[in-house]
Amino acid sequence: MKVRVLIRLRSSILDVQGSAVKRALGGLGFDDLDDLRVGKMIELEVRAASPEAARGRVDEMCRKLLANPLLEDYTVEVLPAGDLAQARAGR
Amino acid sequence: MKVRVLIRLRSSILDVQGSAVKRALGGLGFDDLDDLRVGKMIELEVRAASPEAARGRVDEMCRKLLANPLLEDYTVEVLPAGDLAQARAGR
Amino acid sequence: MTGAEPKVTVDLARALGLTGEEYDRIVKRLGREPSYTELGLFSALWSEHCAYKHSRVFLRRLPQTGPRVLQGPGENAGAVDIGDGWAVVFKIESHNHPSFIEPFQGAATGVGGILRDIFTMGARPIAILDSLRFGDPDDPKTRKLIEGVVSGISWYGNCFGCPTVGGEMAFAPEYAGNPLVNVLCVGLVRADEIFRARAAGVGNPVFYVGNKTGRDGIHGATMASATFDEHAEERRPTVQVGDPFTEKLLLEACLEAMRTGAIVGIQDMGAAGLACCTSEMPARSGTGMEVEISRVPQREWGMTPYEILLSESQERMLLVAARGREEEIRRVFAKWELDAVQIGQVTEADELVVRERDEVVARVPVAALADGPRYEKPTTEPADLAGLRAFDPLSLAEPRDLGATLATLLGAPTIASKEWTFRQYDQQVGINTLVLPGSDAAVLRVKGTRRALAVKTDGNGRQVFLDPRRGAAMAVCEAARNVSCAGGRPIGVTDCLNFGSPERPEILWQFAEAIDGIAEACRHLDLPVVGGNVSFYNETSGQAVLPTPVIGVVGLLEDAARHSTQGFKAAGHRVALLGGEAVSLGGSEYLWTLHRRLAGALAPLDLELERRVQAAVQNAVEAGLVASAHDCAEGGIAVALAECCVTGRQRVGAQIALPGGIRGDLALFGEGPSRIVVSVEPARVRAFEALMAESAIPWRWIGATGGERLRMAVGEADAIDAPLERLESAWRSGFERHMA
Amino acid sequence: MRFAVVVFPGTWSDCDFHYVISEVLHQPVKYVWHRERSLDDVDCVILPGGFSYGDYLRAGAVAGRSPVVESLGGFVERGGYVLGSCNGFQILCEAGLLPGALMRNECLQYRCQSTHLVVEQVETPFTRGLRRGQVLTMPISHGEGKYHADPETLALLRKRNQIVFRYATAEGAVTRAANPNGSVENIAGVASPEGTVLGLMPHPERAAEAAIGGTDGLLLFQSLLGTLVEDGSFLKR
Ligand SMILES: Nc1ncnc2c1ncn2[C@@H]1O[C@H](COP(=O)(O)OP(=O)(O)O)[C@@H](O)[C@H]1O
Ligand SMILES: [Mg+2]
Repeated sequence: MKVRVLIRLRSSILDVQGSAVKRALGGLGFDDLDDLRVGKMIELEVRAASPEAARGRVDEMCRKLLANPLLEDYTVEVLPAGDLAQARAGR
Repeated sequence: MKVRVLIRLRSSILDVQGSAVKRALGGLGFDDLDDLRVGKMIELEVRAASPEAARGRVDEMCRKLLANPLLEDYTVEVLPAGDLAQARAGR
Repeated sequence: MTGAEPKVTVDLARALGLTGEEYDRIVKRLGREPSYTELGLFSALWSEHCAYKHSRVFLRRLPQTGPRVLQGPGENAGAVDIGDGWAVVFKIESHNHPSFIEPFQGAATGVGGILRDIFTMGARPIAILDSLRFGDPDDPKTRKLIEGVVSGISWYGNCFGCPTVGGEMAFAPEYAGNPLVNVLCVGLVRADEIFRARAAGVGNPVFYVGNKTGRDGIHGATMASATFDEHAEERRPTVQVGDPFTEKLLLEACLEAMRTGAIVGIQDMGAAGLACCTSEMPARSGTGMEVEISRVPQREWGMTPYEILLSESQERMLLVAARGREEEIRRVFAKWELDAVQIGQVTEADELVVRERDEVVARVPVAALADGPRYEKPTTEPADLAGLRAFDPLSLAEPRDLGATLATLLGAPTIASKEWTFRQYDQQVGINTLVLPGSDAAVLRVKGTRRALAVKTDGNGRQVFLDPRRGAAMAVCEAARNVSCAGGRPIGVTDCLNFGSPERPEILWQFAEAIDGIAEACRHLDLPVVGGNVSFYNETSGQAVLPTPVIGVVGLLEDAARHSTQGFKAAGHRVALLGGEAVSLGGSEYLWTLHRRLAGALAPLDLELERRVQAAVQNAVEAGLVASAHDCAEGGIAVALAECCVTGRQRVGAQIALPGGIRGDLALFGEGPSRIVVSVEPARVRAFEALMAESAIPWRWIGATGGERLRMAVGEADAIDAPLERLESAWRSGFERHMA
Repeated sequence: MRFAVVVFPGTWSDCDFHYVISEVLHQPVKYVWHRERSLDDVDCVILPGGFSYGDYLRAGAVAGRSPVVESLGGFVERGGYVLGSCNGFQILCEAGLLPGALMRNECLQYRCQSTHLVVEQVETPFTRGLRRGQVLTMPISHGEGKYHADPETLALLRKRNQIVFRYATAEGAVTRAANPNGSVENIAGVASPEGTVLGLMPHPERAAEAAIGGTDGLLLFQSLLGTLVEDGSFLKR
């Protein structure tokens, strides 16, 4: 089962990377940006009986290790089969 | 317009961080993992006339700065309105 | 103002960490009930962390003056004259609580805070030292903490561009629930260009510079003034995150703005943030301040004045500029792409007036805020201490294989090499580091002069636990001795006093005794304490940390080229032991590592002897007479010698004979102050002997270097005969194997 | 020879290079702010170490698109020399002025330590005074120094002799144990095909005085200065 975890800094936490990148894009002429935040993506391949089971398992991984609850929020998406490989191959 | 960029290491490149995370999960008893790769997510709020225009603009940002084509692939998704805020609010 | 503001009551005051009496005092002082915002100001500024309520009466006992002192305690950092028009600025700070909650960001922001303390004085930071205490690294939770803390320090210091040149790391179960993260920073400034945290000149504009304000760390100061329990998780405020990149810009911008001459005073917004700056700066100058809170650059929506005043967002400064020169300030900060916003001005009336869109939300005499309550609480010696001290370690059997014992000690995490840690730190940026981590003290040259500085931190919680007064005095001596071994003459001290809750008489007794010990040692060694930090409430669910005063000593070398390191340089050198014979296994690393016991009496400390031994080694290094010098600390003379053998450029063995008449384990692993091992090239032996005779200290030749083994005899008995390879691998892997 | 040391927000080896060039080598040197485009009056541009723009996103990514870096192409065409060390190397790769990319160290930790470099290529202005196989000692200090290039690029680098330094043992053996960051083929430094642009992760400015890490770093500068004596002025202006 292919699962994607998106990890974001909580909105109250200063995103030092995001503000620096936004400023850099501004310098390159991209001044049509209102907001930019940088997060993490983790893509996993889990052995699980069902999408629900996979989601539950990955949620547990997030709580135990992948995300830092003091700083981060996360979302877990179970991907339709084949999606991850496709994504991998590029756009 | 809310846009999400997902940036992955190209599949030909060893993802050392991903393997370390996978190992750490294994140590916590998560041995049902076949693969794990770590990437970046950038969420932006762009002023643009249409989803296509937004996508084009962000694609340009990726080519100019956000991704390094020697190492990385990326995908750009324009999110339906409200999605980003919702995602932000947590799971 | 928002209608949702809580009603001010004594219960609310208590919830914010104030006592009932303190609340009454506030009401009396103001002549009315405080507003919610005002109560917030008091709760932060009267917290232990800001007001030193329980410690101030004791801190007065420390010697704080001296002919070289340009700035003593009370400013962002202390400053000491080092000649040629230069001053060294230094201070140590703790970030224990934040690092326990979020190790990476907690430690990182600890580095950020102390760096700002240094550059607000106008000094450019040149070195960082980190003094760390953790539980047993066997525990995976502790390992995670260590990893987080070390990578946080590494990230912030490296990205900012200040080398981390030394520190210490020790492990004991008492720190498991409450690690200590102390960071010392050293900077250089022209002696006549020191800036201070003053708000002088009525009518002068007040600027806010740096990062925007968010809700980070609100009540951080209050949190640092409470103990942990199982509810710590719920009480935690938004974690502060560090931005070393912005800090680097802030450094360059501040130093550049200072050069314009348009800055009158400047202070870092650290604990209690804007509240602290807007009251302390005018309080120091006998002025007042008015600020318009809505002008403060904000990063989050809907922040209340209360939140803005108490936020501990990082990388921010408050500065007072000379009237009419606002443009110069704005220009410099704009160049570095930083916010610089005028938020108010200095006023005549000695009060702080905070407005939100012209409506007054707080009006408080600055003196009331800045002069928090002071307590002289009762102290009691812990009931079981005398019993613990009466324990005789020699009642335990002596180990049969002393060589194996030495290897065990070298592999104890507290003694073992800390390369795993310091190789993650940039140690060289600035190209000043003449002696890198791995020797007794770090040595940094002062460019543009012939001089150099030597720096080290030390503190042995076990010794202080058993005998707070002598143990704390020993910490001063050890840090100074390390500096002396490098060839530096100690010129100033900064101390970070890490203790449990001062509301317990036993803890306060430890604290008071420790202060007396520090004071006594500093007086004897002619060392002014020019700054420091008190960190109380280091306990979790009633378990306090070992009382741990961490002492930072800065020393001066007249000739940078005349410094020394601890490793043996070549075979055929003679080895001498300078100083006392008195050692003890009480509170030693040996007793802990082999028997898991924390008991016994410490060796006696003779401060006059200590002073003379340090002077002797300083003179010997300065005269170029020694090839190496290393002090004997944890693990005694055997560990010190093994370190001499394996920490030079190449391994060099030694044959050593110690006087007999005492048990082998005591002779080899006993710990005591005032002891230094030196090696001397044959050609310099005569001159060295002459110098020692002049120094009037006890000393003796104990052997010679050479070979691939460390051999030690005690009296007639061959006690140790170990291949260096085995000793080195024990020492190299002792800590690192836990972290792999 | 006239040197320029580029300063980006977040650069920190700028002062160290400046010090070595002026106080040790006694050559004229000035700082150039990252927004400047004119490099007309200098012969060699140094891109120093540090964390330009915090190295947020990717090390050197933002700086690699700055005005001063954009003008480096023309500067090199006119015969100018460019030396990028540490962050400077990352910037040159990000800007496409050197092939390949620098990734997070394989150990996933920052590394500050002394390293040995074996010299592979002596036909560049920076290594002309050295011997092939000579071993230099220079410290590294980075978190993202693992050099990466795909197999085709590597083949091309080898063919054109662009690999200048590899991490090695004190004896010059290129071993896995001597590789501090996991760089492909132990590569520590590469040059442009003409050799006038050199990038390396180690810090030559930290090995320029006997009291501070030895003097092997000076050899790069001395080679460069020696070149000038040989062929006179090089700027084709
Ligand atoms: N956390 C640390 N950070 C940097 N350097 C450290 C750290 N811990 C230890 N060191 C370095 O390792 C060496 C040995 O430290 P330590 O055992 O405290 O020495 P000593 O016994 O002489 O006080 C010193 O050079 C010290 O600066
Ligand atoms: Mg020592």
